Amino acid sequence: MVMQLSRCPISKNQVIAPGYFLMEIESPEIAGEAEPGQFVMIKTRDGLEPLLRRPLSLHRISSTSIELLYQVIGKGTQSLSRTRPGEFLDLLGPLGKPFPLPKSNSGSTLLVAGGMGIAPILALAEKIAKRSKVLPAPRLRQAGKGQRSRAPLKIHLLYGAKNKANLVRIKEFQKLGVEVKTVTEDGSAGRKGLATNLLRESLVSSPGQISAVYACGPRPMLKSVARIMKNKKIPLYLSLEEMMACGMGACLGCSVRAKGKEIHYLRVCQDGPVFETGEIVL
Amino acid sequence: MVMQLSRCPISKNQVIAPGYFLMEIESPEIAGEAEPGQFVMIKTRDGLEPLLRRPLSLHRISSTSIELLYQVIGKGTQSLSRTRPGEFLDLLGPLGKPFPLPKSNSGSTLLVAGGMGIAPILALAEKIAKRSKVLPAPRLRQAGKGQRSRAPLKIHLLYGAKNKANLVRIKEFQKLGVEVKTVTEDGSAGRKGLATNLLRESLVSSPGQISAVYACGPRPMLKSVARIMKNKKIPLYLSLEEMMACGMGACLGCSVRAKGKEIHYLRVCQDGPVFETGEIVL
Amino acid sequence: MNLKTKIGKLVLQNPILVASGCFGYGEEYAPLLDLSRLGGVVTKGISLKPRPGNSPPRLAETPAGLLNSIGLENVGVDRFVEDKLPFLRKQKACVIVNIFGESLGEYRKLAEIFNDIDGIAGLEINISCPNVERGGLEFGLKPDSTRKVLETVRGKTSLPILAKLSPNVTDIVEIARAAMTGGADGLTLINTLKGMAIDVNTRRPKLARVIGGLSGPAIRPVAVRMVYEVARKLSVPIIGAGGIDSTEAALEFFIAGARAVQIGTGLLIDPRLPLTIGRELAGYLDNQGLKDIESLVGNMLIEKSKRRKE
Amino acid sequence: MNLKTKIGKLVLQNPILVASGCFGYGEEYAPLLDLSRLGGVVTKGISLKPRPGNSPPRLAETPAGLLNSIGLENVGVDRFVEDKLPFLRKQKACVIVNIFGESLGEYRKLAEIFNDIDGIAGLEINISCPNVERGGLEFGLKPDSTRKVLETVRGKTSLPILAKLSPNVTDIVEIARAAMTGGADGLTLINTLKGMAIDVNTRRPKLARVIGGLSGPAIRPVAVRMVYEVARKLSVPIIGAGGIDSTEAALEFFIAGARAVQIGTGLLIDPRLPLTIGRELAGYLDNQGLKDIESLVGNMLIEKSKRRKE
Ligand SMILES: Cc1cc2nc3c(=O)[nH]c(=O)nc-3n(C[C@H](O)[C@H](O)[C@H](O)COP(=O)(O)OP(=O)(O)OC[C@H]3O[C@@H](n4cnc5c(N)ncnc54)[C@H](O)[C@@H]3O)c2cc1C
Ligand SMILES: Cc1cc2nc3c(=O)[nH]c(=O)nc-3n(C[C@H](O)[C@H](O)[C@H](O)COP(=O)(O)OP(=O)(O)OC[C@H]3O[C@@H](n4cnc5c(N)ncnc54)[C@H](O)[C@@H]3O)c2cc1C
Ligand SMILES: Cc1cc2nc3c(=O)[nH]c(=O)nc-3n(C[C@H](O)[C@H](O)[C@H](O)COP(=O)(O)O)c2cc1C
Ligand SMILES: Cc1cc2nc3c(=O)[nH]c(=O)nc-3n(C[C@H](O)[C@H](O)[C@H](O)COP(=O)(O)O)c2cc1C
Ligand code: FES
Ligand code: FES
Repeated sequence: MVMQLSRCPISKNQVIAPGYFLMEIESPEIAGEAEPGQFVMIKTRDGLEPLLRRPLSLHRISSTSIELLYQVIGKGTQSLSRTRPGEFLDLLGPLGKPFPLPKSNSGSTLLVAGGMGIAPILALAEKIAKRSKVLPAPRLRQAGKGQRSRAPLKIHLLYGAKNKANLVRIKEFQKLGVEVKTVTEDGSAGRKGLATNLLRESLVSSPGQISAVYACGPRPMLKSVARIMKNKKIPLYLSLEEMMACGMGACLGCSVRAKGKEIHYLRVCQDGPVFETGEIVL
Repeated sequence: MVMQLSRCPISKNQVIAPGYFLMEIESPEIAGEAEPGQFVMIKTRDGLEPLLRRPLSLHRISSTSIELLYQVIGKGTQSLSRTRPGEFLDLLGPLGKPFPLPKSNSGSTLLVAGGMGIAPILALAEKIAKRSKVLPAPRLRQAGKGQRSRAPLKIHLLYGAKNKANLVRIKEFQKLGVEVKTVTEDGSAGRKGLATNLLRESLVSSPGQISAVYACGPRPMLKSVARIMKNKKIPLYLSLEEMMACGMGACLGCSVRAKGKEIHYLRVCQDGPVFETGEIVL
Repeated sequence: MNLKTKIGKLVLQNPILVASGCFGYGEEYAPLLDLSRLGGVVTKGISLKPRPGNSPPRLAETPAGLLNSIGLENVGVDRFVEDKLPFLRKQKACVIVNIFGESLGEYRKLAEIFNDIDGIAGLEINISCPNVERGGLEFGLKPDSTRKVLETVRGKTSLPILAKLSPNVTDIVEIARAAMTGGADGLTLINTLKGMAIDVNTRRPKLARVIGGLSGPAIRPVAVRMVYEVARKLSVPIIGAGGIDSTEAALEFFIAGARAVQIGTGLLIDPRLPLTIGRELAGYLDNQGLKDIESLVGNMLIEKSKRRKE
Repeated sequence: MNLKTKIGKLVLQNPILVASGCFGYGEEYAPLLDLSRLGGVVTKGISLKPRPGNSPPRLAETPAGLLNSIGLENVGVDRFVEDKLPFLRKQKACVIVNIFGESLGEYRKLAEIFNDIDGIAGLEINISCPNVERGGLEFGLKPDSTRKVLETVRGKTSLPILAKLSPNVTDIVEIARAAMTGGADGLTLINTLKGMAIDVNTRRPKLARVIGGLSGPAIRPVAVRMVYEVARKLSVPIIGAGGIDSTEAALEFFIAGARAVQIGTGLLIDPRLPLTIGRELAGYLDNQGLKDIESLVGNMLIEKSKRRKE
């Protein structure tokens, strides 16, 4: 995993929903090294405003470019939203630890996304889907059947957002064969509720074995997911956010408390942003 | 003289020479009050970079808009140069004391400009030229002749710049009937030399009476002009620049020493930017 | 929404004031904003004799900050009272006169003079100007001299007095305590931080006087911290200042413990900022379900477990 | 161009160092920049025992500044020597170890330990961290305790020692003098200013610990001023730090009187900044017709008439 520091050209930067932008940046160097779950630190504008780089997850990784999905929040994302194709951005990445892939290639994998937490989840879904096409599913109990009839890994997206407009990129998941379930907080699309409601239901209704659960979203959602999954013996991976300065483990600014009696902190940028639920105190 | 604080639309912002921009801003309110020699304070960009407004002279005044001529120097002028027609700028103005017009409407008026000092000089030339068309020139010694043959006020521009590219707006002066003489420091256009060389020559060669001399340019040029004009009993008006914060006389930041034994300061923004040579110590 | 606030016995119709030195004597800004709508107008620092101020250049821009070395240029108390005060009174401004002396005697004299003059709401005692050779900052750096200046002024006036403190000290709480002991009704926190900048092309300092006072958004975290430290340790009325350039910035000061704020550099950039903040402040209180300024002052939420670690 | 510089007996191949706490133990940045090309690597503050640091959030952005309250999280001296130092040595970095103690005894112990270890160019004595409960800043606020810490360390090591001073003091010259009297070979000026920021929507402090240390361009005018004040009053070797984000910014420190500079926050934003500055520094010296760093240090041009007024 070699990180790069370079100025890369923007090839796309478009609104995909009110306040939501999809950006594509050409960078064979970063794309070549990147894994789902990792992120980049972007200097959104030269100068002091804002001062620090901004972390954004890899939303999609191709062989020569990366895609970012971001919401306009403050100065940094605002000035990002004003950049145009052809302009260059100063990028540092890929950074952080990627999502570990499900150990098993059969059963179900649940992806839980809340709001902008959807961003890194698409890259993950793509990677899992790709692998499940390449690797054969393990033999089922009724051995002897052809490859075709083996039950392949099934990916479920459990996706909650504030409202209909904030549910984005659903088609991209569906193209991958992901089964998408959505809820909104205001009921403007799908049922009214939270992504965690969907998780609870899925645990009950899910047919085969659940190979892993991945979650990305606001801290309260992650806490709730961790609570629901407690003692379930299913690997649970959480992608965290924390205020960052260096993004590469040097400043110790982005801490999250590690599990254990002694107070001890991990760095979200370097030890994460993806953690197994047992590693950290949310 | 009522100053305005308002957001005004840009109607033009174009390069007229390398690093030189001509901007037109629609503002009947400011244009209606403005006089040559005055300036506006512009917030060149929202936010902290740069923090302060930037002072720019009125380069031209029409009934509904003002023109600014500026050189890209640092952050402020850089971000100005990136604005586009249709965008709005936050303007405060008109500010400061205007150029007093020549008392006499005959003879010659000399306008001495060094570098960007040309900016306020065009507005002044336009105003003098306009007045000299409206007011009859005073009777010459040979009375009885028709209006036509009266010797009108003659405006001379003595203009020095670093090089050819930096000599701008000459045609606009010529259209007004101004006699333009130019020099450049590197000899790339006109003769090699300084605007003050032209001034010295004009004092010798000038035909009629010199009604007034106006100068705008770098401090060393102004000093030199003041030295040349000393004891000549010709009104000399100098337009000064100083670092400014409020631009309206409140912060006392833009001081220039007043003539006199006791130490006493005047405010360039409010008591100037145009001073008579006797008022200040350069 | 009622925005009234009290600094000791000084009652202000609203908590948004303009800071000393950034509003002249009110004349320049009057065409742009109605002085009677400000919480208060703090005048440019007034001394016994007129002062010419320092050599130019007196200003330099720094990252999110402004360096100044005006040096308390002012018309002196006589001309102020004769030429400047009548205008402020006519505008119905709530006038707080910022005074500055080079010696205890000068502070005493100034206090006496203003005690006899009508139309003044209070005095702000400047013991924190970094831009003068004698007096000014010298007094404000030690608790002892701070107390003495305040006692001196207190002895000569029944007007409300505010001590304007310098951030260039090791322990702001100690100085604040001394000012209150000396008889201040409240504190203005903070004046400028000492700073300098150099033009590396000419290798000359950007200010003729080399060192000046740093103001503007850059210093806000220091100012908010000092307000918080003093408010938490002493229960005294505080007017916050330092880098207020928006309603959010002003709110930080209230939440940290200030009962009013002053706007300096922010005003030089946006002359109407005080009115904008006044308007938006009311909206904020509404949104937060707070009924007045009082209920916002010092109302910062901290998790107990974390507070322990401070 | 020869960029060699000397801080007392500490000889640096060039004057651009990375500041403590912004470069970890060098491992993270090594893929991006060749550590052997830096003037020096100042390590994260090392204490006797490992420290977990403060609760998050530990960072907040402010206008042109960064607030941090890391709280000296570090692996402790044993693990540093065993796990971290070998890497730095292998990279051929000029290692300056920043040490921090809660008591004189801890400083003494740390000095002893490092005195016996190879591959260290010097020690930087941190008596200026605002983010810890005991020790740290406490020592650096008074001349007396400053001197004592330095004496203690001096007594136990023959390594060059730098005292890293706090800007949160009334008189930096007094503290600087005490540090030199105590036996420092040079001074690092400055550590962070104490500051805080509040999220007005939640009414919570942006840092869990409420108050943190302010760094970045916002504080540069204060840092340059302190370097200038100390350099002018005492003739001592100074390493400047505070808000260096460009070659121009670094130059301000040299012209003010620093013989070397450290880059902290600037590095977090642009990891290659130290190398860029090193390169451009040589060009600047050429342009100004200066033959080396030495001839730039303190070489500020002031008009005599104006200097008088300072
Ligand atoms: C590992 C990681 C991955 C992320 N991926 C995405 C993504 O794919 N899409 C997306 O829309 N958002 C993502 N975020 C959040 C995104 O970084 C913030 O929304 C963005 O930094 C806001 O900056 P701003 O200047 O627009 O807003 P500001 O007004 O400056 O900040 C608003 C809030 O954003 C957070 N924030 C600001 N600066 C930082 C910083 N340097 N580091 C971390 N948080 C910060 C803070 O909580 C702050 O209060 C990610 C964050 C992290 C830590
Ligand atoms: C009354 C007046 C009228 C002017 N008219 C014109 C004009 O018509 N056309 C034109 O090109 N230039 C004019 N100038 C100069 C112009 O204001 C500066 O070039 C501009 O402010 C530079 O800003 P910057 O951010 O681009 O550069 P910076 O890098 O910020 O500054 C470069 C230099 O510009 C000067 N400067 C910066 N800020 C200010 C300020 N707030 N007030 C005064 N000077 C400042 C300083 O000397 C500084 O060192 C005028 C200046 C004054 C005082
Ligand atoms: C140009 C200028 C002049 C000032 N003059 C004075 C003064 O005369 N008396 C005083 O007490 N403070 C003076 N100050 C300090 C301000 O009143 C204020 O305390 C400080 O600038 C911090 O607030 P700000 O960041 O909002 O400007 C001056 C500040 C500036 C920028
Ligand atoms: C995240 C962070 C951590 C820091 N940790 C330390 C430290 O451990 N020891 C120390 O002496 N200074 C520490 N500092 C202070 C810096 O070394 C430096 O003195 C200060 O930040 C000013 O320089 P800058 O503006 O270039 O960052 C830290 C600064 C930051 C921003
Ligand atoms: S952001 Fe610096 S360690 Fe994580
Ligand atoms: S710029 Fe404020 S008085 Fe002139």
